[in-house]
Amino acid sequence: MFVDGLNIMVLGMGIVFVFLIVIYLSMTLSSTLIQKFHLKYNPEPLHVIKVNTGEKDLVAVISAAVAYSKN
Amino acid sequence: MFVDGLNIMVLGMGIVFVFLIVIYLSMTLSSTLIQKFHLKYNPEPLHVIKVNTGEKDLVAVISAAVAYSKN
Amino acid sequence: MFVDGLNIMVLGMGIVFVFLIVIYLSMTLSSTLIQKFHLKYNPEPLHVIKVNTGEKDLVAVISAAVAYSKN
Amino acid sequence: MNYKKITVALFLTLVCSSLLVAQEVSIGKGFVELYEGSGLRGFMNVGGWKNLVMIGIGFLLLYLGIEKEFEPLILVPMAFGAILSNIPFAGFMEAQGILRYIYDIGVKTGVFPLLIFMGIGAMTDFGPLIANPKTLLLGAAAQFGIFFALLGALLLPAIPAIGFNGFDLASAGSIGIIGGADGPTSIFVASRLKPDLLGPIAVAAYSYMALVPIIQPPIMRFFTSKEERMIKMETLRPVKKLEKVLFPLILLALCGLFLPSATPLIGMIAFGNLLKECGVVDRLSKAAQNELMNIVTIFLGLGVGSKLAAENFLNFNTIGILILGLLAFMVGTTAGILFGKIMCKLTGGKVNPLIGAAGVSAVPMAARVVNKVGQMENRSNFLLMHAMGPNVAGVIGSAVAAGVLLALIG
Amino acid sequence: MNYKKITVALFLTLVCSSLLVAQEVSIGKGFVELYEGSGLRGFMNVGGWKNLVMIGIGFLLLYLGIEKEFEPLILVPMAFGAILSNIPFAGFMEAQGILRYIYDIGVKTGVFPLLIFMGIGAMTDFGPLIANPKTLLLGAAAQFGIFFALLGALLLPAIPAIGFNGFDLASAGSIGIIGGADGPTSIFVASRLKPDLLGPIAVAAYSYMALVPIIQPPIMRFFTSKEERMIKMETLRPVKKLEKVLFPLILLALCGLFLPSATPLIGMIAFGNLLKECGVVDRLSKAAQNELMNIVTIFLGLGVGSKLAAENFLNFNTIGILILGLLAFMVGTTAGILFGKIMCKLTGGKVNPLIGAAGVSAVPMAARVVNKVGQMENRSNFLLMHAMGPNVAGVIGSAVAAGVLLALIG
Amino acid sequence: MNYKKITVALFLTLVCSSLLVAQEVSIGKGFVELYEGSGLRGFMNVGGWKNLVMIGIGFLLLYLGIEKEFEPLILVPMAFGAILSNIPFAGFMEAQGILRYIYDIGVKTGVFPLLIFMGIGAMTDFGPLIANPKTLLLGAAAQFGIFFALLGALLLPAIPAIGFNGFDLASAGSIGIIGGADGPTSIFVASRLKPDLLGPIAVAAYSYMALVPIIQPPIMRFFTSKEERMIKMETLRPVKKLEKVLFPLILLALCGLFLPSATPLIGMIAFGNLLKECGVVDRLSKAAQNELMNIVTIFLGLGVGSKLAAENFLNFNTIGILILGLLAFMVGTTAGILFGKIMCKLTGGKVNPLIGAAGVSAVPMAARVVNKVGQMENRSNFLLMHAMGPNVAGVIGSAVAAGVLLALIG
Ligand code: NA
Ligand code: NA
Ligand code: NA
Repeated sequence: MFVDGLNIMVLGMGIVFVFLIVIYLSMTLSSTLIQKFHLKYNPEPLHVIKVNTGEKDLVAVISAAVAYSKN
Repeated sequence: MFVDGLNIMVLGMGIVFVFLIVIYLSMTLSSTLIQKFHLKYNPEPLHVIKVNTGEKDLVAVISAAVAYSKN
Repeated sequence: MFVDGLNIMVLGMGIVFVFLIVIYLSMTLSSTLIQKFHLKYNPEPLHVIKVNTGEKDLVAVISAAVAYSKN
Repeated sequence: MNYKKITVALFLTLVCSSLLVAQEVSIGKGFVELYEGSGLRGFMNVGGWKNLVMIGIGFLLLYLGIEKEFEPLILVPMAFGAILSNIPFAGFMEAQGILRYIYDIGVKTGVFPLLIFMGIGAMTDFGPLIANPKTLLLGAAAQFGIFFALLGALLLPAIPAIGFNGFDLASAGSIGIIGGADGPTSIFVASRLKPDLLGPIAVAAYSYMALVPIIQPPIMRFFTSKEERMIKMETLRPVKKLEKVLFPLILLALCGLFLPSATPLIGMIAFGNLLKECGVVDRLSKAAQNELMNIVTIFLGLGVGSKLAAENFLNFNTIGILILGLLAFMVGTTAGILFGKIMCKLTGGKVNPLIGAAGVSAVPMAARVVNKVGQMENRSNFLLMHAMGPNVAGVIGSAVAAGVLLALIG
Repeated sequence: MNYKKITVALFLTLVCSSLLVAQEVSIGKGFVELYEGSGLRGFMNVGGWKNLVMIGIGFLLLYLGIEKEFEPLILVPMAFGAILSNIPFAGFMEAQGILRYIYDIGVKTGVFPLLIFMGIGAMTDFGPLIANPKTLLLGAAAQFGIFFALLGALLLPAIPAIGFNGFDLASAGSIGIIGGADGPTSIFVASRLKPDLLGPIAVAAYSYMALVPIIQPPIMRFFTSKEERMIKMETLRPVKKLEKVLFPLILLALCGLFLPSATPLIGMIAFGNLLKECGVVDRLSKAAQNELMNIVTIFLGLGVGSKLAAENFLNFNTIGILILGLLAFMVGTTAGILFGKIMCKLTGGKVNPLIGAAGVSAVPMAARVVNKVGQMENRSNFLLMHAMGPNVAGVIGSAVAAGVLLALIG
Repeated sequence: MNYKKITVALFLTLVCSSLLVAQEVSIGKGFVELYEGSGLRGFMNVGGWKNLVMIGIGFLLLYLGIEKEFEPLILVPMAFGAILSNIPFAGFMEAQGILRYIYDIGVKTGVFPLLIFMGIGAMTDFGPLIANPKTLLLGAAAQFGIFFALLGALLLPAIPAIGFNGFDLASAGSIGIIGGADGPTSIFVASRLKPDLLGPIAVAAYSYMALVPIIQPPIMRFFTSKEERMIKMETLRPVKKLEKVLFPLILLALCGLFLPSATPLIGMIAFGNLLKECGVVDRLSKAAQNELMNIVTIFLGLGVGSKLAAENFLNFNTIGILILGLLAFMVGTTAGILFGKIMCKLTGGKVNPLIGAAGVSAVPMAARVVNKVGQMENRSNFLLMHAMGPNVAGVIGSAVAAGVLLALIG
C-alpha cells in the first residue's frame, strides 16, 4: 500500500504539474492570439432590427408598463 | 393520426378562442361593475383597536427594539 | 383519557414554569458574572501576524483585485 | 400587391378546409373528454361541492389576508394553496403535482417550520427579555391556554350521529398548541402528532394571531382595573452585547439538558439568533432573515394550504378545532394577565399586568396591543418595550410546551 | 545559514528518491488508468464523436448567448449544462451527478418551470391587457402556430432509411408548443408529454424567442401595408388597482372551471401576479421575482442543458423539431397579424395589425419589435404599450393551449 | 367590581382542583418519562459522555469562530450542527430530523460543495493569474502537501491496542486533500471517498485555513532570506476582458479533455466564473455569489457539523487526521516556497519566493499573509496582487489533485 501511495504521489504531482503547465501554455497561446489579432470582447446583439434583448431591456419595458399603468 | 391532429387543432384553437373570449367577457364585466359601484381597492385592517399588522410594523417594532438595546 | 389530559396539563405547566425559571436563573447568573468580572464581547482575531479574516476582508481583497484588473 | 392577397387566401383556405374535414370526425369525442376533465364537471361529481366550498374558504382567506391584512405573508400563499389543491383534476396534490412536492419535502418533514424558526431567531432581539428576565414567567403563565384546550378537546364527547368521533390525545395536543399563538410551532407539532389536522390547525393558529387586536383587549380590560392599566414601568436597563451573544447559547444548553424534544424548535431559534448577535456572520444572518425566510414562507404557505382538502376540513373536527383554539387563546391571555396581577402585587405595583397578555407570543402584535391598551388610559405610557419581554418569552414558552407534548404524546 | 540548506537538500533528496522508488512500480498502470478515464479517450470510443459534437453545440449556444445576447439568462446555463453532461466519464448525469439531481428534482417534475411561471407572474404588469382586453383575441389567434406545427409533425412520413420514425402524437404536441414562444411552457409540456425531446425542444423554443427580431419583421411587413403599419392607436385608459388585483383571481377561477389541465401554469402565474398586485406581501413578491427566480433560472438552465445528450439530440428528430418549431413561430406570427387585420377592419382602422405579431408572447421582445417596426414608418408612433396587451395575452393563450394538449394527449 | 373577582376565584379554583385530582394519578410516570428522555439522562447512558465531549468541542469551535474569527462563515453553522446532533434524544440525525435531511440531500450527494464552488467561481477574479500565468506552477508545487500527507497516512502503523487500525487508501486520499487548503474540495472528496471521516476532515481543513496566519509565517521566514523577502515584483500587465471570458472556457475544455474526474469541481468554478465575467447575466452571477452562496453555506455548515458524531470523531483516527492535516499544510507551504525560490533563481530574481506560500490556496488569507510578511521587511512592498495569482492557482491545483485521487482511488 505504501508503494501505491508513492505511485499516487508521483503520478499525482506529475499530473498536477503537467495539467497546470498545459493551462499555462493554453493561456499564453490565447493571450498571444488575442494580442496579435486585436480581438475584443464586445457582446452585441446581431439583429436585423436592433432590439436589445438583455435583462435591462426587460426591466425597462416592465418599468415602462408599470409607469404607464400607475394612474 | 392526421385526423387526430386535425381534431386537436380545431378543438384546440376553438378552446383557446372560447376561453380567452370568456376571460375577455369576465374582465369587461368586472371592470363595468367596478366602475358602476365605484369599488376601490383599499386594504385596511379591520381592528377594534387600530393596530397595523403588516410587515412594516414588524420591522418598526424590531427596529425600535434594536435601537433601544444598542447601548 | 381525561386523566391523561389532566396529568399532561399539570406536568406541562409545571415543566414550562420550571424550565423558564431555570432560564431566568441562568440569565441572572450570567448577567451577574458578566457585570462582576467586567467581561466584554470583543471578537478579535488571535494571530501572530494580525490579519483580518472576516468577510469584509475577503470583499476588500476581491475588490482590490477587481479594481486592479479593470483596465 | 397581388401575391400577398394570394398567400392570405391560400392560408385561409387551408384553415377552412381543415376545419371542414375535422368536423366530420370525432371532435365531439374530444370535447366530451375536455368537459369530463373540467372543473365544472368535477364540482358536480359526488363530493365535488365540498371542493367548491373549500375554494370559497380559500377566497375568504385571501380576502382576509389582503383586504383586512390578517397575517398576509402566510395567509395569501396558504389561501392560494387551498384554492389550487381543491380544483378537480388539476392534480396539484397528485404524484407529480407541485403542491404535493412542496408538502412532502418541507411540511410533512417539519423542515419549513424549523427554517422559519431560524429566521425568526435571526430577526428577534431578545434584549428586552434579557433586561427584565422576570417577564419569562409571564411567557410561561400564558401557555396555560395550551393545556386548557388540550383538556377541553379530550372532554368533548364523541357524537357518532353527526360523524364526530371525539379527539384522541395526539389530536388534543395538536389543537392545544394553537393556544401557543405561534404559527410555525403549531404546524411543527401538528406535522409530528396529527398531520391530518394540520390544515384547520394552521388556519386557526394564524387566524387568531391575526385577530389578537380584537380578541385580547376586552379580556385585558375585564381582568384589570384602570389603576393597574395606568402603571408606568421603570425604563429597562441597557443590555450588553455579551449578554445577547450568550443568551441563545444558554437557551440551547438548558433545552438540550432538560427537554431535548424541544430542541428542534429552540435549537433553530437559538441558531438564528446567534447568527444575528455574534456579528461576524452578517451575510448568513441576513440570508436567514430575508432570502431564505421569504422563499420558505411562500412554500410553507402553499404547502399548508394544500392540506385544506375538503375531506380533512369540512367536518365537525374543524368546528371543534376553531372553538377550542379560540378558547385556548382567550384562556392563555387570561392566565398571562392574572399572573401579571400577581407579579404586580409581589413587586409592589411595579409591573403593569397588561404586559402579561403579551405572553401568548403572536410577536409583535400582542406587544403592540398591550401598548395601545395602556395608552388608552394614559397617552404617555409606553409599554411596548416592556411587553416585548413576555412576548418573546411566549415564543420560548410555547416551544417548551410543544416539547413536553411531543415527549409525552409523540 | 547552513541548516536551512541542509533542510532543503534533505527535502529534495526525499522527493527524488521517492520518485526513483515509485518509478520501479506500476506508475504506468496508474497512467493508463487515468488515460482510460480521460475525455480524450472517451471521445475516441464508439459514439464518442457525438459527445464532441454536442460540446461544440454547447459552445455555439454559449457564443450565441454571450456574444449575441440571445436570451443569455437561460442560454448560458443551458449551454454549460450541455457541455458538462457531454464530457465522457465526468459523471454529471450518473447516479451521484449534480446535473442528474437538478434534472430529477426540478425539470422532470415540472417544478422549475412552474416556479419560473410564478416569477413571471410577479414581474408582469397586466395593466395594458386590462385596459384593452380585446387584445386577448390576438393572443388567441397567434397560438395557431402551435397546432399548425403539431399537424405538420404528424404529416412527416417515417423514413426508416435515415433512422427517422416519424413523430407520435405526444411528440407532435411537445413540438407544437414551441410555437407558443414561451420557454417554461414548452419545457413543462415536454416534461409531461415527451421528456426525451425536452432538450431539442427547449433549445428551439429559446432560440426562436431570441431570434424574434430576425424572424418576425419580414413577416410583419409582408402581410401588412404601409398604411396599416402607420396606424396610431388611442392612448390606453388608466387601470384601477382593484382591476389589477382581481385579474389573477378571475383568470384562476375561469381556468379552474373550464380547463383544470392548464391550472398548473395559469395558477402559478396568477399566484405570482397576485403577490405583486395585492401590495401587502412585497417581501414575497420580491422573493418570487428575484432570489427564487434567479436561483431557479440557473438550475433550470443547467437541468435542461443536461438533456442535450448526444443520443437524444444528434438525430433526424432534432432537425424536424427545429424546422417545425420555426414554422410554428412563423405561422403563429402570421395568424396574429392576420387576426390583427381583421380587428383593424372591424374597428374601422383603430387597431394597428402589427400588434397581432406580439400575440406569440416572447415577452417583452415581441412587443418591442412591434414598436420598432411601427417606428420605421412613423417615428412618433409608440406601439409598445399597445403591443404589451397581446404580448401577455400570448402567455395566457399558450398556457391554455398547453392545457388542451395535456388534457387530450397526456 | 365583584363579578370580576368571582370569575378570577372560579378560575383559580378550577386550576387548583385539577391540580389536586391530577396529583393522585400518574404524574410521576410522566415525569419519569420526561426524565428518561432528557439530555441529562442521555449523557449518563453508556457512551453518553462522548456526546458531552462533542458538544464541548462544538462550543470550542463556536468560540474559535466567533471570538477568534476563524472562518466564522462556515465554523459557526458547523459548530451548531455538531452541538445539535450530539444532544441525546433530540433526533436531529434520525429519520425525520432536519440535519439528517440536510446531510442526505446536500452533503452526502456532494451538491452543496459544488454549489459553493460555483459561488467561489462567481466571486473570484482570475485577472492576476492571467496577467502572470507562470504563477500556476506555484499553485501546482504547493499541492505536494496533499500527496505527502497521503503517504504519511499510509505509513502510520495500525496499533490495535489503542483501537487504531491504520488508514486505507481511500482514507489516506481524503486526509491528504486537507493539504489542498480548500474547504469545499476537502468535503467533496471525503464525501466521495470516505464519508465516515468527513467530520474530522472538514474540521481540520477549515481550522488550518483559519490558522494560516499562524502556521505559514515561520515557515516562510525559515526557508527564505531577508533579501529574497524584500524582492519587489514588476507591476502586472493589464488584462483584457476577452482573456477573462475565455479563461473559464479554456479551463473547462482542458479539464474535460484530460481529467474528467476533476470536472465536477473545475466545471462548477468555471461556470460561476463565466457567469461573472461574461457580463450579460449579472442577475445570475449575483444570485450565485450571494443568495445561493449564503443559503448553501448555512446548510453546508449544519450538514457537515452533523457528521461530528461522537463515534466518528472521538477516536485515534481524528488525532491522526489532525496531525497529518497540519503536516500537509506545512509541507505544501514549504513546497510552494521552495518552488518560488527556484523560479526566483531562474528569472534572475524577479519572483519573490514568498508568493509560493500562497499556492496552497486558502483564498484570500494566504495572499494577505504573503503581503504582510513582505511588508515586515519593506513597508513599501505590495505583494498582494502578485500573491493572488498563485492563490487562485492553488484552488485549481487542488481541484486537479482531487480529480487524480478520485480517478485513481474512487
Ligand atoms: Na406562545
Ligand atoms: Na404564447
Ligand atoms: Na489548494
